[in-house]
Amino acid sequence: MAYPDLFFYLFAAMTVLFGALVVANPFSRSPVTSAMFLVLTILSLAGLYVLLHAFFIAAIQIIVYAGAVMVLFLFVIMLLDLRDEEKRRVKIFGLVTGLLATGALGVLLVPTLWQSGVGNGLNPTFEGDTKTLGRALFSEHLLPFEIVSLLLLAAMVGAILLSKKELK
Amino acid sequence: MNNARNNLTTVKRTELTFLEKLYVPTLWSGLKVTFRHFWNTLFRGKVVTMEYPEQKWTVPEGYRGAPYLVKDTEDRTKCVSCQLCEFVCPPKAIRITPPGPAVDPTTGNVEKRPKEFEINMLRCIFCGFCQEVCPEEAIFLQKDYSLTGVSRSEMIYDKEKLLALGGVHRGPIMKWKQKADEARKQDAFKPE
Amino acid sequence: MSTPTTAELKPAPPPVETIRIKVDGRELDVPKTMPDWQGKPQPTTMLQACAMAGLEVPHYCYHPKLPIAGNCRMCLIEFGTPMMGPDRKPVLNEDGSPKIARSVLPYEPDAARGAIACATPISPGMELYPSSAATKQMREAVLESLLINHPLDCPICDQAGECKLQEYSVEHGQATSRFVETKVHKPKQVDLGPRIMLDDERCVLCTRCIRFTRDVAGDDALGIVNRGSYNSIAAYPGRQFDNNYSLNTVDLCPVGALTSKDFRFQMRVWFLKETKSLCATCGTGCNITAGAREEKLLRFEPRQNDAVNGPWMCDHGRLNYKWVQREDRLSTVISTRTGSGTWTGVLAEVAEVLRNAPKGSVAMVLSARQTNEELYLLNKLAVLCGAITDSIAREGQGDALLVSPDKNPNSNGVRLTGVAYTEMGIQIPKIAAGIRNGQIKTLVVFGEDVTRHGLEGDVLSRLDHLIVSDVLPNETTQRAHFLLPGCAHIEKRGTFVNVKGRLQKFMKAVEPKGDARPEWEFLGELLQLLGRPENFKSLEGLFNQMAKDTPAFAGLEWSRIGDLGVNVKL
Amino acid sequence: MDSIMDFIYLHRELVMGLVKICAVLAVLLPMVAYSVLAERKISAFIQDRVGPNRVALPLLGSVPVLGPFLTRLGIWQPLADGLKSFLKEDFTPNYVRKAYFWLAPAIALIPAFMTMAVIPFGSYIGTEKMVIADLNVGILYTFGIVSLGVYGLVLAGYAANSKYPFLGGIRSSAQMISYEIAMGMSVIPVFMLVGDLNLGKVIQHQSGGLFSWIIFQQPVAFFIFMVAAFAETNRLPFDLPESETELVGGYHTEYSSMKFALFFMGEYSNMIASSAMMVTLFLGGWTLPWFGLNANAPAEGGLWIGIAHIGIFLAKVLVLMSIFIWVRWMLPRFRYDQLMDLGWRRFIPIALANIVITAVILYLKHAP
Repeated sequence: MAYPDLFFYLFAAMTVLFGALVVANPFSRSPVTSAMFLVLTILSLAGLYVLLHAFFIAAIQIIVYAGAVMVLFLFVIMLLDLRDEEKRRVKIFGLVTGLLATGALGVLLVPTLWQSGVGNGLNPTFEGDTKTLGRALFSEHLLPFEIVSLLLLAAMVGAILLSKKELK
Repeated sequence: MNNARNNLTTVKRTELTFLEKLYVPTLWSGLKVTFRHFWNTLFRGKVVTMEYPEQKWTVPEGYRGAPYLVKDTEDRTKCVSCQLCEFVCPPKAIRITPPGPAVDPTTGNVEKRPKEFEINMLRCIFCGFCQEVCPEEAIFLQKDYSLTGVSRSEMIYDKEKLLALGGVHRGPIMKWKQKADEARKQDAFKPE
Repeated sequence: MSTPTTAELKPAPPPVETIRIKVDGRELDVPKTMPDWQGKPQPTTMLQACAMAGLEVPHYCYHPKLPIAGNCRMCLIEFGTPMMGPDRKPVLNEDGSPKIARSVLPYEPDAARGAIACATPISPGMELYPSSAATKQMREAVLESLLINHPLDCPICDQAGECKLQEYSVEHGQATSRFVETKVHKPKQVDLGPRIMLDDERCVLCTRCIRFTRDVAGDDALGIVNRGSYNSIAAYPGRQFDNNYSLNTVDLCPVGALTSKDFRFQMRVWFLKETKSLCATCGTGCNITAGAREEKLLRFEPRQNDAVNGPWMCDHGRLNYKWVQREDRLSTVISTRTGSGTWTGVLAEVAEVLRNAPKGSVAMVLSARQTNEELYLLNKLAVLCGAITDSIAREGQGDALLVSPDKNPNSNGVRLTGVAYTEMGIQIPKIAAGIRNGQIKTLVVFGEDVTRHGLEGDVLSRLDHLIVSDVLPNETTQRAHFLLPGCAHIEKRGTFVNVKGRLQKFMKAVEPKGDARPEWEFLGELLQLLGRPENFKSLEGLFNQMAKDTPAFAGLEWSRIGDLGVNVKL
Repeated sequence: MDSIMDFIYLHRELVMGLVKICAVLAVLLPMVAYSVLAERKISAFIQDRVGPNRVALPLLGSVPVLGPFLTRLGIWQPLADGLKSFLKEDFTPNYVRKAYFWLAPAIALIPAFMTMAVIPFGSYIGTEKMVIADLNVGILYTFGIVSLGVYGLVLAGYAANSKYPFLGGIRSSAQMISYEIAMGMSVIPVFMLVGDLNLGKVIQHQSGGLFSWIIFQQPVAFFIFMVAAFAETNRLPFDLPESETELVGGYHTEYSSMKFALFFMGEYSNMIASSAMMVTLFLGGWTLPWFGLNANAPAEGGLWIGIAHIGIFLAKVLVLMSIFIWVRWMLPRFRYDQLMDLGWRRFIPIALANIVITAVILYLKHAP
C-alpha cells in the first residue's frame, strides 16, 4: 500500500472515531472533552485535505475552526461552567430520533455515493494551491463569494446590534 | 454649610498629544532608563545587591537579631530563672528549667540560676520581649540574623550555647556585687 | 483546743443586732459582733465592716483564722466618731446631722491619726475613710518602712506572683524609696526544719507563722529574736520546726520569707494550672488546689472549706503527690493470657471471663480509695456476677486537728454504695478459704495489694482468673492475668465521702500516663460488654444515675454539689 | 554497511529531513535554555543586580581565568536549572482534572517546536535546502500551528480546576484569538509584495540589498506583527494570562517541576519562533547585503557560505530575542481592556488600511 493510501485510512478512521467521541463519549460527559475531540476531528479532516493537495483549505480549516472557532467554544463552555451537562442522563427519545435521522440520511447518501462511483478511477486534477483557488473564487464564483460575504457582514452587524445593551 | 460633595475637587486628566497616545515618549523614556541601568551595572559596576555569604551586611546599631544569654564581667550567668521571658514570649520559644530546691553553694549570693535554658530558634520571632521584660539584664537580642542548622533539634539552643554566643555584658547594674558589698559593709560595722 | 474545722457556720440568731456606720460616706448597717478566729462572737472590727462595704483594707498580720496581733500597721485607716458635747450629747451640724470628729494626732490637729482596722471595734455613728487621702498616705508610709530592708529580688523569689508585698506595693505603694542608708542584711537560706526554708531578709515580721504554730498547730516552736532592725524569725534553739502542719506557714507568709523546700525554685506560680481537688491521704478529705504545669504535678495547697479543713492541711497530705507520676507506675493495659495490649481486646476477654463464671465463683476486693462512682459500677458488676465483695480497712494514727485515723479517703463511700455493709475486711478470710477450696475461681481486685491483706501469693496462684486494676505496681499486679491500669484520683474526676459524711467532688488536674484510664470509663464499657448497657456518657451522668440508685445520695446532682461538698446521711 | 548506505540513498528525503529536525532541535533547545539565562542576566543588569553567577562545573570551574569568568557569567546556570526541574517533586494536586493536567504542558510545547519546520534558516549546504519542510503555503502552516498553541494554555487553566489558572486560561484564549487576526492581516501586504506564500520566496525577494528588506517597505506591518507577536507569546507588556501580581502565575499556577519547565520552554521556543518569523518576513532572513552573502550558497565549495548564512540568521534571531527580553523590563503590563482595545480597534483597522494602501500602490505600479 502506498503512503498516501495508508494516511488516508488513518485520517479517515481518526475522523470517524473522534467524531463519534464528540457526541457519544463513554468515558466522559464533560463538554470540554467533547470540544477537544471536535478539535481532533477537525485536525484529522485537515489531514484528509492535505492528502487531496488542498493545502490552503487544510490550513484555513485549522486556523479558522481549530484555532478560532473551537477556542471560542471552549471559552464559552468554560465561562458557563456546564456542570449539569455532565450529569444529564441519555434520553430515549433523543436517542431514537437521532438514530432515525442518521439512518435516513444514510439511506439517502450511501446509494448516491455508491452510484457516483467515488474512488473508482476518479482522478482529482484540482491542485489546491492558493493561486488556482484565488482565480476560481474571484472570477468564476465571484457572485456567490460576494453574496456570502454580504451575508457574513449582515450577521456581524446583527451580532453587534444584539450584544449592545441599549441603542443610542 | 459645606456638604461633602462641595469639598470634592475634580482634576481633569491632561489631554495626551498624538505622540503620547502612540506611547512613543513613554517608550523612549523607558528605553533610556533601562539602558542607563543596564550600562551602569554591566560596565560601571554599580551593583546594589550584595553577594551574601562572601559579603555580609553590616548590622546597624540597635538591630534585633537572635536573643542570647549574657554573663557579667565576673563570668557569672546573669539569668536567675525568673521565667518572665518564658511567660512573655509570644511564640513560646523559651523554656527554662528552674534549679529546684537544691542550693548550689558555689553561686554565692545568687541562689537561683537556670538548670537549663532553651530557646527554640525556629520559633523565636526576634520580638525582643524577653530582653524588655528581663529584670536582670541577662538576655539580649544580638546581631545574629542568619541561624542555620540541619535538624530541628539543632535549632534548639541550650544554655551553654546561648551563653557562649551571648558573651559578656558590661552593664552598669551589678546587682549581686552591690548586695555582696553591702553585706560586707554591714558585717564590718561594729556599733559600740 | 477548739479548732476551726469543727466550727460549722451556724446561722446567726435573728434578729441580728446591728450598728449603723458610714464607710466612705455610704451608710451601712453592720452586725454588732462577728465570729473571731475560733468562732466566738467578738465586736465587729473596722476591717470587717469595710469588707462588708466591699472595700478591702490591705493587711499582713491579720488573718481571719488566727488571733489578732495588730503589728504590721498596714491596715491603718482614717476614721471619725460623732462629736460629743460637754453634755454628753452629740453635737449637731446646722442641717441636723451629727457632727463628726475626725481622729487627729494629739498635738498636731492637722494630721490624721489612723487606727489599725483589724483590731479596732466599730462604734455607733462611726465614719470610716478607707479611701481618703490621709489613709492613702498612711499606707504609703507603712509600705515604705516595710520595704526599707526588703531585698528587691522578686525575680528569684518563689512568692512572686502571689506576694502581698508585691501586690500592695503596686496598689498602695509609692514608686521610689527615700532610704539611702545601707540595708540590713538578715540571714538567708535559714534551715528552720525539714520542710521549711526561711529567708529572713524578706520577712515583714507579721508573726502569722508564730501565731499559727503556737495557737493552731499547738507547737510553740517559732519566735522573734534580736532587736530593732535585726528582728528576725527563728526556731527555738535546738528545736526543729518540724510539726505536721509546718507547711501551712508557707501559705500564711504574706511574703517570700518562708518557703517550702519541696516547691522551692521549682516553677513560677503563674505557670501553674490550678485544679480544685481533694487530699486522699486520710478520711478527712481536706480540700486542696493542685498546681500542675504541662501534666506535671508540682504542689498541693489547702483550699479553704470551713466545714472540713478550714484553710489548713497537714504536711503529710500536702507532700503525698509524688507517687502519682512515678516512673514505674502502671501505664500499659495487658492480658497475659493472649498478650493483647489494647483496651478493647483486654476488656472483651475480661467480659468473656466474667460472663462464663458460674454464680459464686467470683470475688471482688475493692479499695476504699476508689471513687463513689467506681464503687457503684463495681457493685453493679458484683451483683451481675453474683460476686462476694469486700474492701480493706486502713487504720492509722490521727490527731486532734485534721489527720483522721482512717487512712482511706472513701471508707464511707464503700459502705454507702453497698460494697461492704458492715466492718470492712471481714469477708477476706472467707474469700481466702473459698479460693483455697476451689469454690472461687475468679478474683477482681481494684486498687489494693491483697497479698498484704490476707490473700497471699500462694492463695492467688490457685485462681483461674485474676483481674487487677491499680496505679502502682505491687505483688498483686505482678500476678494479674488481666491488668487494667487505673488513675490516681488527681488524674480523674469523681466524689469521695469523708469520715464525717461529707460528699465532695474533685476535678482532674493532670492526664494519666500511657494507657491508664479512669476506672469508671472502662467499667462502663465492661458492663456494656456484659449486656448491661449504661446510659451515662459522662461522669456527671454517672453521678446523677448513682444518686438516683443509692438511697444515701438521693436528690443529689453533680452540678449542685458545689466546690465545698454537701453532707450526706451516713 | 552497504545496506545502510542503500537505505540512505533510497530514502534520501526522509533521512535528510530527520537529520535537519535533529539539528534544529539541537540548536533550539540550548537556545531556549540560554535565552532563559539571557533573560535573567539582562533583567539583573537592568535592575542593578548581578544575576546568576554561582553554578560552577567541577573541572572547568578551576581553570585559572576562564573558569571563574564563565561561572560569573552564569554559563552553567541553565544546566543546573534543567537538572533542578527534573529533580524537583512533581506535585499533582488531587483536585485537578488529571488527563488535561498531564496533556496541557505538551500541547503548549509542541506547536512551538512545529512552527520551526517551515523556517528557512539558511540557504544551501551542498544541494540541501536549509529548511525542514519547504511548503508552498508556509505562512499559512505557521498560522495554523500557532493558532493551536492556545490550547495548551487554555487546557492548563481548565485542568488546574482553581480560580487563578482558570482566569489565566480564559484570558489567554481571548487574547490569542484577538491578536492572531491582527497578526494575520499585518503580513498580507508582505505576500502581496512577494507574490508567493512560500517563505523561501520571501527571502529571495529580500536579497536585493538592505533596502529590499521588507521592513523598509512595510514598517507598519512589521510594527503590528511584532506587537502581536508579543501578545501571542504572552510576553510583557501583554502577559495577562500569567500576570504574577494578580493571578499568581495564571494558567501554570498549579504546575511544578518538569511540567512547569515545559511551559517555560514553550514560552521561550515561541519567542524564538516569532523572532525567526520576523527575521524571515521582514529582516531578510539569512541574507546580508554585504560580502556577497545575498545569494544562495553554490552547491560546490559553498559550504562556508552556507554556514555563514545560518550564522547570520541566528544572529538576527538573537537581536530580536534581546528586544523581546528588553521590552519585558521596560514596559508595564497593559490593562485587559487596553489590550483588547489595542488589538481590535487600533491594529486591525490599521492593518486593513495597510492592505488597501499596498494594493493601490501595487496596482498603480503595475498598471499598464
